[in-house]
Amino acid sequence: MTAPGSVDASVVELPLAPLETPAQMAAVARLYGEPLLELPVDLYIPPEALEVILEAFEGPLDLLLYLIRKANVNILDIPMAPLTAQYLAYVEAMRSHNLELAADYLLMAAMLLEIKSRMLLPRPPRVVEEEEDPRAELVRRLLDYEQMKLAAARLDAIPRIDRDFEWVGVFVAEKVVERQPEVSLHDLQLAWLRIVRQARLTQHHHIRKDSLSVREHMSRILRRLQGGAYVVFDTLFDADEGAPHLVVSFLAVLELVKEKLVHVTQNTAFAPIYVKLNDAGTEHT
Amino acid sequence: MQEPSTPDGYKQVLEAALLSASVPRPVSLLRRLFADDPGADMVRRLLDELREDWHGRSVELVQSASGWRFQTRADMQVFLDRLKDEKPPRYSRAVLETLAIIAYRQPVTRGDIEDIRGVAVSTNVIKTLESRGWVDVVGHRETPGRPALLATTRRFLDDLGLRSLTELPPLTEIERIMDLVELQQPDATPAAPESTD
Amino acid sequence: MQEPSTPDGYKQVLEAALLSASVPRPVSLLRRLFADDPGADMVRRLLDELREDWHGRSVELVQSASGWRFQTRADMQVFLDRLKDEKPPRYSRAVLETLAIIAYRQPVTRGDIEDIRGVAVSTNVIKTLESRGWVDVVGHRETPGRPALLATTRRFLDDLGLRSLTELPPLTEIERIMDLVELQQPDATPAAPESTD
Repeated sequence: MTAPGSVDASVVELPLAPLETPAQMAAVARLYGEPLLELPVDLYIPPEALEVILEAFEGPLDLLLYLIRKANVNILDIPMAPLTAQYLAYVEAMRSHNLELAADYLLMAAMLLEIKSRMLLPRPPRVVEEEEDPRAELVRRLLDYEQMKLAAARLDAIPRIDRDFEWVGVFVAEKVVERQPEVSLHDLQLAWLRIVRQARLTQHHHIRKDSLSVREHMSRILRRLQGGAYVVFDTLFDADEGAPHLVVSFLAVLELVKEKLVHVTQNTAFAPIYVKLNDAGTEHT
Repeated sequence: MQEPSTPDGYKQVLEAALLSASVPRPVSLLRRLFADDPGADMVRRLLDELREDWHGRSVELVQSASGWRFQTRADMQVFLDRLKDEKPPRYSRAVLETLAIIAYRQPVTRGDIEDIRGVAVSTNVIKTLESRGWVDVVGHRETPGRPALLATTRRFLDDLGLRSLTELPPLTEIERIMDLVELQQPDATPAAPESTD
Repeated sequence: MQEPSTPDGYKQVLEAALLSASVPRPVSLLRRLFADDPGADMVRRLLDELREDWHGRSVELVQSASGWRFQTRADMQVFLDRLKDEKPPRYSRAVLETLAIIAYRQPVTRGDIEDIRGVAVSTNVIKTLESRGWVDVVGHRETPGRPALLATTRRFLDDLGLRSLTELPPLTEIERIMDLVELQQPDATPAAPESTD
């Protein structure tokens, strides 16, 4: 579509930026302690500075973008000849200083030369409309790369953990308690159910239906008697709990006596009645 | 942000530093937060104020030997525990049956339990229930060997939400259910998978 | 402590759960804090209120991909950095550009990244991103060599405080410009005087 008018562009005045150190690396490029702001026009680049240049650019696309943006030319209509010349000047400078040149840079040099030569070729008018601009692919890659380059900078600007903020995580005060199994009444019911059924199936063992409250009071009285001391009989009963409780408590004492678990003594008639554990004397043997 | 100039400004920085750490931070370290060291006494005073500010909140500022830290209030644990994945452990069938026998037939000896269950009861089963605080020894039966008499405790009632043992499901009721179950499926114990002892 | 009965009670429990977590917590998990599930909408409303309550404090409540969490306010970092022995890593342009390409173009192969950047991508660059937990392999492209397909992780979003990839900064409009390349008129390129025809 476009035929370059400047066949001799490589020798005419360059509309592009002079060969110089990128502004963004001005701060890092220091030569013998002096900030290196501009490369000499005669292209003498101290090897140390050249290394910095190489490091400052992320590759040939980055270098090309820099050259284009610096020259402030329209990226959609890149003047290929001066751009190629400038790019080659960089590459040549690198080579002449025996810097190991990444293959990517050389590949790009070849590509630029190829595009430039294609643009010099006259094309038959008929195919002009279908013919793509030889620079199109390069422009697409440059823009694609530039888009990601900008995205990377924005991504880096997003506040992120450790650099810009920290997560809050205070100590959890917890008693080191082992998690205990939970037991419901239902569990107990089912357990008993199994026991009874098992008993019926095996030995027809008759399980007595004890009065619960008597048994409960038996445990309660036994607990009261812990330690083996004599306890006054009356104190085993709490009148405030009502008559049924008194009766049950009394039954519990009788049951305990029957099972020889407690010993009941009374020195004389109407003297205080004492109750004590039957095993007090041998409690800890 | 510029260096703090007011007590509130200082406290805000201290708060951020303490909230973002789960380990205690000593005053000596916290002083380094500020370009102009306010001194140990000042930092301590600010921390005391901060502790007051947070008093009664969901997390509290506490001081220990190794420094200051925020920690969740103890009564938050019950809620935080719910976020833990682990399934609650379950007692084995042996433990549950032994517990049921002790609960319904107390006071009983280990021998009684074995008679009823028809199998030996391992010491571990009893120990499990004792260390849970649900069962203890309330006496000894005056028979050869003087076996310990086991009964359930107050804690057992509390943990199961009972006011007294009389609130246990009555045995007759259980047996009625059992009969129903047996009528339907002789082997069904639906909610209690058989687990080994 | 008994179950909360007021909004403030609920918020206190949520606050404790979030202040003590060093990871984001989703609403679905936070609902489990309460014996009676208040429902997702209610929890979200309480979280919004809590965020308001904390506005302007030293730490703030934020929502990212995996859920809600408290984090220190960005302007506190200058102070917190003073307590750190090592500074967080600064990433090279190679790492950042690779990350950007993976984030915006995922899933991509290493070859795709090299095509866009125009240079070889060193293994270290990928490894840096993988070990940070920001990038991982999500599959393989069915082409010769079956190259790994890379994508960003949920952790990447969390670490940057993003709820989803749609919250990434928008890309500079490039497709429109690309269209212009196709439609370009011969005389519509004022900045390039040597282009004729």
